Amino acid sequence: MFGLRLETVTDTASPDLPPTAAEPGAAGDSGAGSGGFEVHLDNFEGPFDLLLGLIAKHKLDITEVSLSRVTDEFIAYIKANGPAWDLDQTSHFLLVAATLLDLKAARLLPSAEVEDEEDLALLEARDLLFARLLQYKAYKEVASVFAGRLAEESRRFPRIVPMEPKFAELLPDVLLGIGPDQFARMAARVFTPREPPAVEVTHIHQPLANVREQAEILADRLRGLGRATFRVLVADCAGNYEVVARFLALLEMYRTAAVAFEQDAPLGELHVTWTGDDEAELDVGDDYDGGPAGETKEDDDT
Amino acid sequence: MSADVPEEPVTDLRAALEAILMVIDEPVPATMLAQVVERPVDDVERALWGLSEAYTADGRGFDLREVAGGWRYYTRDAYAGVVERFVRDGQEVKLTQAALETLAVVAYRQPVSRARASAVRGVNCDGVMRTLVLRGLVEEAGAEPETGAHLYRTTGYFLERLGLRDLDELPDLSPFLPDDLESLEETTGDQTRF
Amino acid sequence: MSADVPEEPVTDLRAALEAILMVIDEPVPATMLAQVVERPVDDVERALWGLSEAYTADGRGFDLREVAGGWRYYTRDAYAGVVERFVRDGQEVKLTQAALETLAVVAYRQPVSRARASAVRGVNCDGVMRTLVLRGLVEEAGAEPETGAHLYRTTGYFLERLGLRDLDELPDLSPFLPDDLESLEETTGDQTRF
Repeated sequence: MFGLRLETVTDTASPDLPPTAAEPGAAGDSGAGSGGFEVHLDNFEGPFDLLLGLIAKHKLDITEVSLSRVTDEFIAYIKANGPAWDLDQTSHFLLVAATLLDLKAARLLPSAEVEDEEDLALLEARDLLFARLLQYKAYKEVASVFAGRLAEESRRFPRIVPMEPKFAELLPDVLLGIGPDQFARMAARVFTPREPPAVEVTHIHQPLANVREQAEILADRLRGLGRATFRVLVADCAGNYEVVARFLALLEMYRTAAVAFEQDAPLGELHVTWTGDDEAELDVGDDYDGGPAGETKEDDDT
Repeated sequence: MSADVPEEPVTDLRAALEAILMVIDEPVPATMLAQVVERPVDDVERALWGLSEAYTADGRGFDLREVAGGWRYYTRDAYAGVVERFVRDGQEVKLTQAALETLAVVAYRQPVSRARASAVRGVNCDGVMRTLVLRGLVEEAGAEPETGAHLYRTTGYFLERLGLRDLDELPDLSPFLPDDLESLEETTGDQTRF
Repeated sequence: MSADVPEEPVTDLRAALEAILMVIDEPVPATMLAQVVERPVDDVERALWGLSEAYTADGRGFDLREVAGGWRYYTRDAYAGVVERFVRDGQEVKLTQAALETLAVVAYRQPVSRARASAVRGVNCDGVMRTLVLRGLVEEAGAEPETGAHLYRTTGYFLERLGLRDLDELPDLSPFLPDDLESLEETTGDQTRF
């Protein structure tokens, strides 16, 4: 079922694949102007927001059919915006894109041909996507209720007026409960930033699967097998996230000519053949893993 | 207006409450008021509601409301235009869509971690959460035992800003949600994100 | 009381004045009120007296009075007793952690604006600052020249409560601070807010 995904990738210029496009160098030739239809939808708050926006744009309900109808636009949006995004944003979108493509692929397939296990996994992925979409929609609707209330409430001002002096004098003495030293200690704590300002966001969210690690696993396996189908290569993945990471790892390896792809039919099984060096260290950049981009950059695309 | 309606007299209890409410600078619960005036809470609550309704019926420029667990005077929204010029703190900055959505997730899921909130929205919300904390709408509420991740909850100021008595007054979310959300919860808990 | 007296209706002008008077924290002259509501001073004064008389006739717990050339709500003398009881018993005597921390920021950074104090603590502290002023621990100390924001400093009462003779006796912070905080000082000073 990843055949379609690869096809989508290879049908267009391969450097425009969103994660690769996140490299600073690739931004110039990215797919924004690559013709076809353009998506005039700005500032989406993540993949669910975008999906809802697209579905609403076509005046559709949230169904499997409508999902498959907006899949292309969803991908186009990622391609158009990819260069401006960081890895974190991109990965959220990619995960949804992966499911959308799977669903669309499944709709094109004669249903009998789908094997049970995959079928089940796909149904699960679909249900999960629906549930999350509906969940997000619920919060979005409630957020607009919040906005309304905030606006309404901002027109009412509470009485916050100091007490008349004759009453203020009656207030019991304040109990600080601490002495000067403790007071100073507390002040020092308040003045000390809780987290150094320089570190922040990047490492708070650790990707659940590391592309480089996945590449090592794949290389290891392919050195032994020589050739395998993608399905076999991802059979032991713990979750969607890992499947995607492994797929990205394969694309990276393809870029450095460590593997070759073969696919008989557009939706057929994807065969991966090891073409790399059996001894040399694997050359896979770590730009997927949230490290500072730009160190191991090589734009020598095949 | 009240000219032709026989108005309920301002009882001594009501007047005493009016006097106290005039000196407070934060919402005061009916129970606390009841203690001070030495009357049953029920009587006090009835008197407070009575006052509030009378102010509204008379079209007064102020309003008595129960917000964030307590009672306090507010100006009536119709007069926001003239009042604004006297209010020192000025206008609140409007929240972004991202902030509103994150606030909604925190409100209904509290206490909730940033990772969980990010998962619901499909977007990293670390920066937005910081903004909400800075605005005083959200505060830290301990850590998740398993992961050590900070948890967040809404504040009393959040209730004030939304004009809610308490969290029970949040609009019901269930009509919008899929039926099997419970099971979904489990999956997202494991995966952290989609 | 008003039950049998045909009451004068609350006109729009009166309601607007009620709304303004509810939020002002010092007496406001009728001329200023007239400007804001865009009505002749005579009309405004008549409305203010009308309100004041109606409040008295209705036996309300508050009173509208002109004192030293300005109008302001006061509690009615008859209810001073219950208000006093509320003030003595009802309020918390111990400062909250938030109030203590804000007090610490003011003590070591005075004079300081609320925005600056909020930035240091990473939390909005407008409400807390008001409490500190009300409690007499902190007082206003002019305005920041560039922004016009109010500045705050600690009071003699604060020193008294902490058992100090003057501010020089505040313990030095440096032993408690990490080494590189000097440079940090500079940055937070510039930023004021995030």
